[in-house]
Amino acid sequence: MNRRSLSFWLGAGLVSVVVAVALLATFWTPYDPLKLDFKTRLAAPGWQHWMGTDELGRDVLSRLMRGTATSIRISLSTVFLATFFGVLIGALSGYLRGWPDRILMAINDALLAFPGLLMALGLLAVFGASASGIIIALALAYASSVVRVVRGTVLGLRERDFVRASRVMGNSETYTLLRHVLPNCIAPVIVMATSMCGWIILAESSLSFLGLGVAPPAPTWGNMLAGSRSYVSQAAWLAIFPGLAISLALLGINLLGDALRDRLDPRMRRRV
Amino acid sequence: MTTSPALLQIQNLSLSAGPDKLVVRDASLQLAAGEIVGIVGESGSGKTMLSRAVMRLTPHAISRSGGDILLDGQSLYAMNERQLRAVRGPRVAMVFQEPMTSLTPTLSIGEQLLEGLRMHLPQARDEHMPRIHAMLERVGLRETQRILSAFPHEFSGGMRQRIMIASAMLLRPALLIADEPTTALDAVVQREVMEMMLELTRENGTAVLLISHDLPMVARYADRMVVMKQGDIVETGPTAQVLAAPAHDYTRQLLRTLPQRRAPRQIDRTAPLMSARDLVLEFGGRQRWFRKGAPARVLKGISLDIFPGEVVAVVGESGSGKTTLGMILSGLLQPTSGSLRYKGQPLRPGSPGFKDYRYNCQMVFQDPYSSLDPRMTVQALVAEALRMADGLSASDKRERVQQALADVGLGGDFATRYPHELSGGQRQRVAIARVLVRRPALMIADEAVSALDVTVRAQVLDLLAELQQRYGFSCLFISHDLGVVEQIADRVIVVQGGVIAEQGTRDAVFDQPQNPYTRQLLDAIPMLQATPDGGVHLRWRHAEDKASASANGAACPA
Amino acid sequence: AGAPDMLRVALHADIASVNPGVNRDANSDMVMAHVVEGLVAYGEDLTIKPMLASSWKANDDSTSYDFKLRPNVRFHNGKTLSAADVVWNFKRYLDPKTNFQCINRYNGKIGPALQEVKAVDAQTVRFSFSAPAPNFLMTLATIQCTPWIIHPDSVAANGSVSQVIGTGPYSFAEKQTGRYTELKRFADYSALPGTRDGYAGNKQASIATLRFVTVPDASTRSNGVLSRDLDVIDDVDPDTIKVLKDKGVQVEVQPTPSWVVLQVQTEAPALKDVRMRQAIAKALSLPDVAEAAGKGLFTANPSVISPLSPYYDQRSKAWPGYDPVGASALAKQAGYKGQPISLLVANRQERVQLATILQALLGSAGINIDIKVRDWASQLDLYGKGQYELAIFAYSARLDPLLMYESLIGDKKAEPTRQWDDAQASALLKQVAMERDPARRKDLFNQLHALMAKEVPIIGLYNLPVVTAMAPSIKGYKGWPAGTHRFWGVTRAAP
Amino acid sequence: MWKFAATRIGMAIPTLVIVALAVFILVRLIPGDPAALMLGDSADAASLAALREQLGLNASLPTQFLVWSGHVLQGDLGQSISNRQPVAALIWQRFAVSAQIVLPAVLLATLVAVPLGMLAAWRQGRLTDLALVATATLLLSLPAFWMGLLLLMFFALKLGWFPVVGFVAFGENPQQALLYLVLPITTLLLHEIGVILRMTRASTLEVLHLDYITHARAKGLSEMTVMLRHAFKSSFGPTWTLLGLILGNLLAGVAVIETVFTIPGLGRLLVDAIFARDYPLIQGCLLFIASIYVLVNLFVDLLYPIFDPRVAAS
Ligand SMILES: Nc1ncnc2c1ncn2[C@@H]1O[C@H](COP(=O)(O)OP(=O)(O)OP(=O)(O)O)[C@@H](O)[C@H]1O
Ligand SMILES: Nc1ncnc2c1ncn2[C@@H]1O[C@H](COP(=O)(O)OP(=O)(O)OP(=O)(O)O)[C@@H](O)[C@H]1O
Ligand SMILES: [Mg+2]
Ligand SMILES: [Mg+2]
Repeated sequence: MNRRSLSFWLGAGLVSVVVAVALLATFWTPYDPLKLDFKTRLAAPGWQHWMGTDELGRDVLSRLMRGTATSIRISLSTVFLATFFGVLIGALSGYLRGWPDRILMAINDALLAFPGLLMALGLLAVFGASASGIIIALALAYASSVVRVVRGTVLGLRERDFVRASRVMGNSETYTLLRHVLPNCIAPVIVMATSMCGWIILAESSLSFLGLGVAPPAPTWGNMLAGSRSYVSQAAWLAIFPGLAISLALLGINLLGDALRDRLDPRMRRRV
Repeated sequence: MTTSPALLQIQNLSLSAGPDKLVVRDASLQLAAGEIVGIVGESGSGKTMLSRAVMRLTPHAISRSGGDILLDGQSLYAMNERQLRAVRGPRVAMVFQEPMTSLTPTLSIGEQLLEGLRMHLPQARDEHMPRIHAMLERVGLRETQRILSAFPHEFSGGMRQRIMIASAMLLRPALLIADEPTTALDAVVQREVMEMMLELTRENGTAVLLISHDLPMVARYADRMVVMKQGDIVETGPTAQVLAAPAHDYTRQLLRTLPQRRAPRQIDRTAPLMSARDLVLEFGGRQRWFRKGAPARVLKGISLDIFPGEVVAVVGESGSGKTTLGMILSGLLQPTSGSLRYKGQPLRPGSPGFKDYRYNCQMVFQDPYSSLDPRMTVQALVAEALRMADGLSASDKRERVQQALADVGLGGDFATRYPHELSGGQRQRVAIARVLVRRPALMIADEAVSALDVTVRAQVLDLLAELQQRYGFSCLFISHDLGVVEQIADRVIVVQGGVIAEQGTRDAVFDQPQNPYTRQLLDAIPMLQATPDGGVHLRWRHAEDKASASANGAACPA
Repeated sequence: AGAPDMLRVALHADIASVNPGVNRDANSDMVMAHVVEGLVAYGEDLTIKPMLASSWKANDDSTSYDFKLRPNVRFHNGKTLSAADVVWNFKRYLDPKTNFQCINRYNGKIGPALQEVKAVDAQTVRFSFSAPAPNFLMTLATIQCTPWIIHPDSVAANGSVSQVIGTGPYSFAEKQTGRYTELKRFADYSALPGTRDGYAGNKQASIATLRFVTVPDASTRSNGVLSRDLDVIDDVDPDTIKVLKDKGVQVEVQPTPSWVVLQVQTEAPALKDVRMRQAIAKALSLPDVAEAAGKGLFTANPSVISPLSPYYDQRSKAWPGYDPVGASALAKQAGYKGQPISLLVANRQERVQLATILQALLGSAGINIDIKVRDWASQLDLYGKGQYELAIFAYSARLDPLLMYESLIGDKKAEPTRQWDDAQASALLKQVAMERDPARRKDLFNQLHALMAKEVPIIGLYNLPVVTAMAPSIKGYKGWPAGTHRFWGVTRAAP
Repeated sequence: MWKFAATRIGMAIPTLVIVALAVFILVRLIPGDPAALMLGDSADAASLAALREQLGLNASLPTQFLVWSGHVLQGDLGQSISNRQPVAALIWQRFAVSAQIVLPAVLLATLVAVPLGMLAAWRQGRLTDLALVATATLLLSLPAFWMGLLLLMFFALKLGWFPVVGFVAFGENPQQALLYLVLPITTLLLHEIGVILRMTRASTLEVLHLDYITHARAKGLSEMTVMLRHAFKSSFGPTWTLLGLILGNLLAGVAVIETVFTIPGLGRLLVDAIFARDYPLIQGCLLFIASIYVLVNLFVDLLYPIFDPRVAAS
């Protein structure tokens, strides 16, 4: 097996495990991930609790599983929002050019130069430390880079002959944009979206560390990892398992993203 | 034929791209010192791979599955990296097709020329610079000092190709591999570069392996020629002999497809379908924040008429504004000044005739790769052109699409394929079908066949002629391939630097050119003319050039 | 590591400023208490002791006080303290331009107005009030509201204070924002005789340099004391105490009156019914909450009166008993149908943990809690507007129950931060505010508590101790009920 | 070049205006009141009102904005609410600190990751490549606060090589400063190595299948020469642009690392300012950060022709 398919299968395998766990956790976990048990606080991994318990006696495995679902949900919704609006604005901006482009780009550059943290804080204050606040904040932060990529691609596509051909045929600009330009932005967008999935899991974790993460008691990989810091010398398992989960998921997503990029690269497909 | 011992011997070489995919099959070829051998053949027949193998520079995916290559009697496949590096450069050098991408964009010309000398002749340091200057002057470049500190992007394609040749010849190699060295250049420049290259190799006694799909060029310069098809060498022999009496079917087919002048047609030139007056186009320069850049005037007042059913060819040097003219006529660009009339009516968006014009005036783009949306099937691509067609029912439309696809020879399962599943010729046919399905009044074809290999090009040209016969549309045919123009045009327009240098009927322009530039263009490359016994012979368009051609020592069996 | 004559103390944030009483926060109060002193101060037993004043006398109706200053007290610039300096200070604090944070406690907006401050002689200052001011001493000693005595040279012409000159055992050396604030021992400090006693008593310093280092991250703080890069850290998480002790670090747990509560918005529709509030109180087993949150370090206390206070007795323990079954029954009677009640909490790990615990306990009595995490500034904003249902809140240590009751009881319309809007309570508060006799005060405070246990306008959870960890070489550190650090009297054993 | 720079700066002005306006509105939309924060739980309505008046928070928003932008145009960013120091001085001081971490970290990361990325591309599909890519991904997947904690626990606590807490400015004592800077720089470095390595690998792969690389090989040059002379510069172009974005973001965005290692940098200043609702400080920081972002990327673009002379032409 060559590397390309090796990394594809490795990536796909890791990602499917993560998705499977997330699905499973929505209706079954070994314990109730929110149930406190003061008698078994900070129990080491063992037969009862495979990954030990945390400072409030909750089962780490169950929390990790439920956290998978939340983290994946946050990650996917953010990516979806960022991509949707990023593509919309990027495509409009690149396709219309002129004044609309300049205005949109000035706003976009402002967003890019704007630390995501302030945005997160603002939204946290408005929406509370909730998944939706984080999703909106991160989506805003990441949409601006999608805008850049898409706009660049669209500017390139505009000069491609098939877009010109559509205009010569007498198709309207809207039709051309929707039918010919947007579908051809998919490859770079998918590649970006896969890397974004990983960044967002990490960003949520850093936000949790600064106290801006998803509100407890709902577990996410990020807030589990961030919360484990105080217990690192007495209860290393609190950090190891979420850390491992993040690393493996990211490895999977990145490998898959690389493989997808290779597959979607038009130059790879061009040869008959 | 030469009697000196073989410089290069390719012995039963097979190259494969995977377990059972042979790219080159059992190829044998000999090359003597100072000899020029041309390789021709269809696209994808393994010409490039064979020549790369001589440098042991095939892509990773390609491996040798049998045979050997000997240089001066030594097996290249027995050499280690060090020994190979001693061969690359001083013994065998290479000139690539695409001058744009063959020079490293980030290094100055001086650095790129110097590094080969430094690597292979470290002892003669003082000689390096004089040798480079001499070589640059030899390939016809002035101001050599300035050139050395410049970067590749500062040069035109022709200049770049000269630099490439200078770089290859600096070390006076025994063998020069030239893989389609002039495809990207216009006819005049093509000739200059080829002449210069061959003169230089002759001076140094360098053997040349010349790969090209341009038959007249190979015929003109090569001592011997090799014909390849699907990885096999199907024929090899002295050029004159192969051309005069081709032995293999494929070779015959190749020669048959050469463009030929057809009898002039009767065109009714009373009311022009489309006419342009005094077209001027300026590109506004880059719009800057504070002021505009100086405008570049690309078209400087062009007037032309296209009559119903007529094929008007536009030829001219690269950058003279041909594509720009096509885009204005198809409505993609607004002229800075000047007017367009369609069926006698001035054209303005929204004017009564505009819808008719938009529907009936269509363009085929130069690049078949880029003019089809890679995400649509052939069927969808063609059907899209009928989206605007009023008064056609869905089933009518379906029928028209089927008909158009059948017309261009893409019936059956082609309809459900995607562009990347088609060959270049098939793609170009889709682009044509997309225009024809509308039964347009005017088709603007920008270099519609120049990306295709000889056989496919012939198919497409025949198809066009047949369809034009059937549907009777007019055509503005932009091309730098004079052979093709000669075959299909009713009238020819020669543009130079944004103005019309000369225009007239095909026969007038080709036989009695008035303008010096037109003559230069026509005289750059000889043409091949079929002989009754199935072969061809080389013929110059204007007799007075024959003398100079033979003086250059070209093989000229006529 | 560390120079033997320097003590490095971790603070979780920079001190607000070196302008005492004006631009202040808890950290700057603590640091500045080493530099400046007031006329009087709280002792360890939470009674008021002499500091710069050696004695005082009030007239019968508490409208006039005479303070005798201690002789030969030196400022850091070598000048001697005089009555004129004290008068200058009070003039400055009473000037609205100074922005003294507690000006309202002196200008008549809260309590009686301080009408005149004048030097009777070089060592005596007289304070006159418009109305009886029985709690004047208490206000003077209250750490957040002390009019600290600084030398007039501290204040630049434009009113700013950058180089504060006080009389304390340490003088201000430098402040590097984001890094540290450094104090140097004052060689000419005139210490009181006797031993250390709260913010009063003998404050002779022994360590030459105090450096208050800003270390925002809790893990870094404990790692810092383990690596001996820090000598003293506080805010130690109860869970890490064992780890620290195992590595030889000394840990001091000092109970304080600082009070963690579950605020209940009595105006909220869901909580208007007293039975609902009682249900919530009954659903919480306070000892369990204290145990779960404090891992054995916290003392459950439903009352405003801290167990450390002289006013605390058996009666202060009155509270609806733990009874989850009774709680759900009561809630049902109050018309509660399981709709979620929001619980506002700041985004700090231990607060959120507490919220989780409360959510679990209330949940088992059928009361559905929705945790809302906000940053501290937002919570304070909502608190200021009274916009919450339940909220976790910590009141900083108020050394006298009166101050605590004063900030709880009042008209919610006028002051939304008030928790307890009740005529009977207001009447009792008025009464105790005018009372000087300790026994009578004790009685009144406990009457207020009994009323609170019935009305449940707020649910006290526990008193928060100050947990301090120190390098083994540090000797002589001792906490006190006010919960602030004192580094006079602290020494470092030679390594 | 100067004209280009002037044009770019001109184009950045609308961006900066949008940033300023957005920040101004956003920070005031966020609930919270600096006056209430300063007074804490002992605040009463009267002192709150007085403090708000004193801080100028009672004026109408447009007035506040006009006053503020007027001052900014005169180069005065105002005074911090929470510690009464001039905002400009604070920012500058803290920025100098952040730069001491970010610049060496990004520089070192580039020095390490670019050769490794090119190596991975050169060995594409081999074990070396897979190992390098996997390592880079793992480095990317450890959040900075964890990486920092692990380094602290091991190198500072266990081995005692470095101090755990504190910071010494480079100007004060270079040797000491180095000791304090090693771990934070390493934390950042490890993360950026992952990012840059992946980028370099990708852009080198793009270059390696171009004709001029084959042409260089056909001249008989060694693989080393081909990679360093012919592949490096063109493949470094995209990485160079990425470096600009990274630098622009990091100079303001290392709050997490600054918190873990107690470094008084710009990131922490901003976080603290946000938590304290220190409006002038937040506004000043963000305006500064946006300007830095613009300047860094301008600088990157100006130097880009060094790596790719084609760019200078257009
Ligand atoms: N890297 C590669 N991996 C696999 N197959 C390849 C690779 N490069 C070329 N081939 C295949 O090898 C065959 C010969 O290619 P080659 O480039 O030698 O053709 P050619 O005769 O030079 O054609 P053209 O005239 O179009 O340049 C083609 O079928 C091509 O698809
Ligand atoms: N968008 C543009 N902006 C500025 N100049 C342009 C633009 N497009 C084309 N040009 C210039 O206009 C001139 C004519 O270009 P055009 O493409 O029409 O030439 P052409 O005759 O089709 O050349 P070729 O034979 O190489 O295709 C060229 O010098 C080109 O550099
Ligand atoms: Mg080829
Ligand atoms: Mg053209």
